Amino acid sequence: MNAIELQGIQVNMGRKPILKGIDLTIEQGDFMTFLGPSGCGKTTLLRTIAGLQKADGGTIVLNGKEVANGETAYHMDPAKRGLSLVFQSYALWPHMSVYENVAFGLQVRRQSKAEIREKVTAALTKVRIADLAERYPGELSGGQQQRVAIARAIVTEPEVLLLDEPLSNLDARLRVEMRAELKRLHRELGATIIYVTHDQQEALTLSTRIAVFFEGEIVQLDRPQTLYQRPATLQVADFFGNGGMDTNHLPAELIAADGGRIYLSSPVCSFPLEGITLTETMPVILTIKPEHIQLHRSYAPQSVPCVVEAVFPAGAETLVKLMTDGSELSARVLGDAEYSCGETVYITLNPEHMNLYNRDSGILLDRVRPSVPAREMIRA
Amino acid sequence: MNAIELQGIQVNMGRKPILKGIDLTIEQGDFMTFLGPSGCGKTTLLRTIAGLQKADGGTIVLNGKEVANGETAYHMDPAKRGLSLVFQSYALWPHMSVYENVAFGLQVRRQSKAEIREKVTAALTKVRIADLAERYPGELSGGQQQRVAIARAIVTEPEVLLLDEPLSNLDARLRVEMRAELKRLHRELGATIIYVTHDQQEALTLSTRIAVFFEGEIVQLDRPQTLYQRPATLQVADFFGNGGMDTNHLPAELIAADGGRIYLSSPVCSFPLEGITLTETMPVILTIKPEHIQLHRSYAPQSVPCVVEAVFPAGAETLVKLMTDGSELSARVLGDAEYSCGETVYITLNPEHMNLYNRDSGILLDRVRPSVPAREMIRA
Amino acid sequence: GTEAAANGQNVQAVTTNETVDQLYTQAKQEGKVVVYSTSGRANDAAETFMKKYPGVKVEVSKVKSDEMMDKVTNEQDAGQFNPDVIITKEVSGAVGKEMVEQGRYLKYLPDDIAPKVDEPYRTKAPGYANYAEFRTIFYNTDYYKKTPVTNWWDLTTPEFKNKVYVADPLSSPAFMDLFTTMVIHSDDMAAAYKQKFGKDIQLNGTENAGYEFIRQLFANGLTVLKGSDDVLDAIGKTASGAVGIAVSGDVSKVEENGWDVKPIYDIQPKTSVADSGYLYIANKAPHQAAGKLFIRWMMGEQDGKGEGLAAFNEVGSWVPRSDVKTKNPVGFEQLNLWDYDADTLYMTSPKVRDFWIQQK
Amino acid sequence: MSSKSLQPISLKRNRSRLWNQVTGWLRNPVNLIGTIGLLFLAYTIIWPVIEILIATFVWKQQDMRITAAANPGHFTFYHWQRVLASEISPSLFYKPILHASAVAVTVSFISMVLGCGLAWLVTRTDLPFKKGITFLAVIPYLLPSWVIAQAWLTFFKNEKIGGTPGILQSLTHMSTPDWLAYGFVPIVASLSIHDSVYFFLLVGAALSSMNSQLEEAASMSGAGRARILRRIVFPLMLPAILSGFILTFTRAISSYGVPAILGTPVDFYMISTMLYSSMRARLTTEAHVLSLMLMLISMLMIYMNHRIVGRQRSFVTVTGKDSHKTLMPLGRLRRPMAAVTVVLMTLVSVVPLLILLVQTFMLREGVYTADNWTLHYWLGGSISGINSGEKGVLQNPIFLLALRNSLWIAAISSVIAAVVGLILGYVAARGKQTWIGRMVDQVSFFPYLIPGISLSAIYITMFAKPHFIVPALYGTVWLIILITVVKELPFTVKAGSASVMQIGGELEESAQISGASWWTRFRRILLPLNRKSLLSAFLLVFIGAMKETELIIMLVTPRTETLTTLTFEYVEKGYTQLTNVVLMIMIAIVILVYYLATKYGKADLTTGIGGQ
Ligand SMILES: Nc1ncnc2c1ncn2[C@@H]1O[C@H](COP(=O)(O)OP(=O)(O)OP(=O)(O)O)[C@@H](O)[C@H]1O
Ligand SMILES: Nc1ncnc2c1ncn2[C@@H]1O[C@H](COP(=O)(O)OP(=O)(O)OP(=O)(O)O)[C@@H](O)[C@H]1O
Ligand SMILES: [Mg+2]
Ligand SMILES: [Mg+2]
Repeated sequence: MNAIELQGIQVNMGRKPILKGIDLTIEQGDFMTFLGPSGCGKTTLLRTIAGLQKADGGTIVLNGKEVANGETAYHMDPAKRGLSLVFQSYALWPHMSVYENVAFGLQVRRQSKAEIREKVTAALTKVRIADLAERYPGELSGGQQQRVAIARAIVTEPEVLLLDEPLSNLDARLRVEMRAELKRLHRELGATIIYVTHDQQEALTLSTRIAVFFEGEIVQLDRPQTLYQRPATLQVADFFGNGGMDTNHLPAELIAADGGRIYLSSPVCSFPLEGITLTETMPVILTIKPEHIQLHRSYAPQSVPCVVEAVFPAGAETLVKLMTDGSELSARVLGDAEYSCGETVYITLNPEHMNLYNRDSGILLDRVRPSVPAREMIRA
Repeated sequence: MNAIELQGIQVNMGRKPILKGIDLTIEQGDFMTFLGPSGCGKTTLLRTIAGLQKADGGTIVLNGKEVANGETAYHMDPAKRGLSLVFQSYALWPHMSVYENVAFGLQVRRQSKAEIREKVTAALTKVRIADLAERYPGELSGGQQQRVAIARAIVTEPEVLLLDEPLSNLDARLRVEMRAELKRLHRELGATIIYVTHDQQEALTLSTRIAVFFEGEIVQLDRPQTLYQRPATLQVADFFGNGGMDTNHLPAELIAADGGRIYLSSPVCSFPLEGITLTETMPVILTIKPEHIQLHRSYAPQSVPCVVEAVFPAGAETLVKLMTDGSELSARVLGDAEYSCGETVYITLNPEHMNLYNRDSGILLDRVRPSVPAREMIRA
Repeated sequence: GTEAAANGQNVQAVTTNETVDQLYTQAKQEGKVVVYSTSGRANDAAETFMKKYPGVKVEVSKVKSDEMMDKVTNEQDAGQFNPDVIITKEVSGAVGKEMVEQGRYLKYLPDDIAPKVDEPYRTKAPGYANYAEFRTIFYNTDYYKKTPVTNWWDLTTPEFKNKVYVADPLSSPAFMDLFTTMVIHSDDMAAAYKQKFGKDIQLNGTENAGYEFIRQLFANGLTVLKGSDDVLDAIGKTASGAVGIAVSGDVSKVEENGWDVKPIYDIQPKTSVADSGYLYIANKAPHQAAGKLFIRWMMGEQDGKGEGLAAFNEVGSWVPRSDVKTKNPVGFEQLNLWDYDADTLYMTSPKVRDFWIQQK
Repeated sequence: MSSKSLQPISLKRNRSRLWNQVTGWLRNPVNLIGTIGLLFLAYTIIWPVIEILIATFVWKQQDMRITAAANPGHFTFYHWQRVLASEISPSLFYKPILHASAVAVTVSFISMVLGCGLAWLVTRTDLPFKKGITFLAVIPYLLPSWVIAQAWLTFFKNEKIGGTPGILQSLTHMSTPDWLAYGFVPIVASLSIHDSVYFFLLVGAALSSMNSQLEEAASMSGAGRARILRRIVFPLMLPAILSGFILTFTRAISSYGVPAILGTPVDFYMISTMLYSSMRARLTTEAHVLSLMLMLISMLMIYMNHRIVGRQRSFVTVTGKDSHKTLMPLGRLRRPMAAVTVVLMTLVSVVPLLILLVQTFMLREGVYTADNWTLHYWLGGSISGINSGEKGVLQNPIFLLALRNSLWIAAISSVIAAVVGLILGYVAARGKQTWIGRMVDQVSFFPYLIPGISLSAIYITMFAKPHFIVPALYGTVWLIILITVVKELPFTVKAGSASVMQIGGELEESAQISGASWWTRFRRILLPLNRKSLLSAFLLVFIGAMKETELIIMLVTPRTETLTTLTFEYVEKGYTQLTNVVLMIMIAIVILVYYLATKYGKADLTTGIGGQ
């Protein structure tokens, strides 16, 4: 059954359209992540699903039941939708202790004192703040407050859990632990989770599906691997560089050769393609991730020589900026790379990891693949 | 000249010691990052430097002038210290528009209307929200609010800039842009920056120095590379796994052989060491980062066979869990790794990237190095 | 403190022999006269005064009599001498005791007018009063063709059960004064009781006939209302068998307010006790001559024909001058009133008030 | 521990430590302003209270009247014993205080429900006609409370007090029961109608700036509307609600006009009746003991308030992360609710007002004939036979003077009282853990309970001559302004502190970091954030100052005559229409001020802090 079904959700604020027709189906047990630039409407959509924001258009169906309908202005009370939400700004109740904050939802459900105590303690332990139960939110650090917000949301073991950047203020270690906790919750309770994050790593490791937003619209909805490997538009590809490190863009062309064969022609490679027919040359953008560029110290078969422009060591890995034929490329290598500026290195690129986009529309040429027999790279 | 000098800073809150004697010297133009688990006192130290929190002990010297002294209970007004601070909780004024929020500090400094307009617009443009100037904080998304907070802090071009997790709610792309902006500010204005972050990537790429905190104490203060390569304690090493992925820990022993030579003995390698003298066997922990374990499909010289336990693809890289001789190891490889569970692979480890810690105290055996002639690895 | 005591020792006398012309000449130099008044009538007199004596401005402040005592006492103790003329009612003898005896308010009775003034205001009373009113019983003229009450004790009979209204003496000392006077003159009350019921009065645990009267009044269902107006509203708006104790001065408002009421001017043993509107010169009055001139004006000047008197010579109030014709059906002398015994009232009224409070 | 050679150094250090501690302490605005504030309060409030207190232990000349034992000038417990432990104390003190307490508690509860409920509807829901309702809510406070009591009588009066029967009785031909016409019930009703505006404005200001995510979070936890109100909104509004409670409680317990009209016919006496009576009977000391007892009761209330507010850690609802203000949808109830509210409020506020207004155009009250309509009471000259020839109000020579004085006094004192109240409220709120904050809070509350007459009598002595640096203010409007400010401090300080408690400390801190001095912070951050509470304070003080008589009647001199002293005169003489004309003029002024204040002060209760 579909846990959540959104159809044509439109939300305006102050006359400005914020969500411009969102269609989205989230299945029971999905771990759906919303990803998108700051201000694109992720929080707004979450709030709309929760019922805190009225939809001006479209319908929301929760577990087969319509809970909001923009056309008939029907709007079910958020309290009755049975969701949990971690607010981006936490929204802890300043007048209640941590314990009371977390216990509130259980008290509303009229559970027994003993049961509440047990559950609250368990939730607080999960977020590693069991010893702060008697403190007030004002006496906690930012990260501790955020954990209270998480505990408050998970303590009721909700079927649908909405999380708005719940780990943004936690240290790396805690983040990993919390992720594991969320995964466990997801698995053990079969909870449906909608997750908003800016951490792509998080999105990729946690989600079953990811929705990428731009300016109030879903641009791509896919499994994490697919999304990562084949971003639907250039915009998504750009946005979705790991840790913000840009995907390499190279201007290229699709050339229709005699016999209907199509060739890709770019500064760094050229090979035959299939899955497309063309009559004239088509300008495209070729993208490849820095980690898919392999560096060799000496000439390797089908490699292209480059000059090292700059080296950025970054702990576990190193980013190497290269220049070839007037195009700039970034390559990522694990560990400390011992390259020096001005040095010449040789790169090889795997056509499997390349994506081609229409240069005008920026849309992925989805079915275009290197021809099977011609998998080896050909120097332009 | 030292921009900021902290000596024995102690802060208690509600009778609990929060900072337990912080000594820290931050030089003019430093980009100092505070790193540490949530709740360890980073914000408190920042607030103490800014003067919002009174130090119960210790002294603070700003640009050669004592601004706080716990012993003589001297405390200079924060308004007079000339610092800027980005609050972890933003602390935007809800009754002022974005423009007014950012302009406030300039107005206090009695700058001319035209000048203010120019500077505010520039600052807003830097954080990419120039078009939201007339909005009120309540009408902004979380990330947009955070950017207002950043703009407000940088608009006055302060000499000392304190930033408390300023990018936590920004998407990866913006984060990169903002980092570049901060770097520029740091470089062009020669500003001294203290930066609190949970993003180790950020800490490593931005900082000139990093202070690692645990429970109100500085445990290590070092350049990023050093910190990354040689964490001073096991605790730091654990905390400082990239993206929270744990460093491998292996129980090992230092064995005193005949002739005073010392050997490391571990499940995966063993080699002679120098820089230490021993009379009896010393239990140690050997650490090595996942990215420093190299995987080979077939036996390579001095490699150790392992069984693949699990594979976690994570976008740009893949984490491979391995088992050898009863010890579990994680290895990180770039790109999609095509390993399957149960497969046997061979690993090699570079002794240069290993660290040895006293098993009892957890302290780095700092001067212990592999003997120069015996750089090659020896199978245990 | 001490200054007040000093004032008390040697009460200053005010010269009383100046002529109008002398006073006016001086008054014009003084320029104005400041009046503290409990009554709005001062304003009316002021208007005519300023027409008659141009160059002398009258400034009137309206204050309740008890507040006026505090105000003047505090002012004078602080060395501020603001008012020239004081127009005040008695507050259970306190004005006499605390103000006149202490020399804060000074008696002024011009020599040329004095002979025409009725007693007690000529010599016995602490000061001259320009008019006198009193509390008496009013009845509804639609309901009763003749006066239903002739004896105060009538009010305690079953005929008037739940049919007597009074303005709250707790908030209006002048009403309390009437009852205090009954206590003081308990012999009169006892006699009236005998006259009415033909037997000696039986005191049910009360001290004397005066207290007994109050007790029985309550026992008979006395209804206390806020003010005198409310009492007349209660009995006068519609035909009603109820009677009410109200101020005689309210007679002047009867027509305007559409009340069908009439006061009773002869009740046994005595109708009431006078409530006088005194005129004093304030101690160290900064515009003394103007003050005197204004008092003279309110007195009606030497011949009693001065326009300043008009405001005071109304139905329901009596001007105690033999040469002034009253607008009331009965003259002041014919009114059967108890003497206002300031000293005794002053000492007794708290006790009566206590008794009254305990009746609830 | 310290060796001898170290002593001089440590001594020096100790001295500088002490010095730094003192200067550091003073540099904290809470302490500095608190100290200045306390000095001000000490002179204007504590001193008078101490004088009153001392006076209760000394025999006075007048006491000879009550007991022969009196020994003027000497120490005695007699007055306390008389009030608290004599045969008269049940009637003089215990019964009235019981009545008064019962009335006060009930009034506070009812006002709380009415005021808070209305405030919530107007600020947190999508109720239509909010602005109109907000305006209507203020009107009952414009009318003097005795007018409401009178209106009550007009409606519910029965034959007990004679006169024309009440409207209800005329319509139903059934005798209205006494309990409905007089005593406890009508007193409570009148006072509640009149005073619930305190709750409305205080809580409304607090609610309108509350971050709605706090409610939303509770809603997400599955809590229904009632529970959200009870568990989230109510506790967070506690400072405002308790302030409202204390204010209405003390106002009710010390109210005089309403119980005098509605209580006396059934012998329902309240402590204020006794107090007033003691005053009038010149038993001043007795009155002082009574008012000190009232002060004691209120101090207990404030102490309890501290226990509640002090224990709870935080009431911060305005934080540095603001969120969009969302309104609770009333759903199907939306229109019916608005209709009911508007109708009810029109009944209690507009109808009495209109009746008064119509009366001013009627030559004789209650006569509805064409020739009875007149502008005489507004513009007419002297006609003998109508109000003894009293001229219309606008013709009264002192009208213009009185109007000017009134406006001047009300405007200046309300601005000063509101700002001083906010500043002292800031001290009370931010220093709620320190003695200085608590002192300011407690002391600033006394003026409500010092009988206006006693306070003004003492002020004459204090300000008749220059004292220290205080000039001789007596005889100028400045003394009237001062006393009005002081008398209204309890309200403005409470409003200020309740409001400041809501504001997160980091908002001030971030301004401090920006280099702003305390004054700049106050002006640019606190003042605008507290704008609504400030404007409420301003408005209520303005109205209060326009209505005030008791307090200033003794302080006015002919040159400082005000509109109220004019009314006072008319009331004394029973000139109903003229009284109403002045009342209408005052109300018109207040309405104009209200309009200007909400329009230009941007203090519309129905909107949030920033943006919409
Ligand atoms: N009023 C208080 N009373 C007691 N302890 C407090 C109080 N305020 C803060 N603390 C504690 O002080 C410690 C340090 O807080 P601080 O805000 O400096 O942490 P932080 O390092 O910034 O953490 P985070 O990364 O989560 O923001 C926390 O453990 C917190 O619980
Ligand atoms: N009251 C309002 N009036 C106009 N625009 C608004 C209002 N509230 C929010 N917005 C805009 O709506 C957009 C979406 O906001 P939302 O909070 O959903 O963003 P988000 O995707 O959660 O961003 P972030 O990652 O920064 O939290 C933002 O651009 C914001 O500026
Ligand atoms: Mg968001
Ligand atoms: Mg922090």
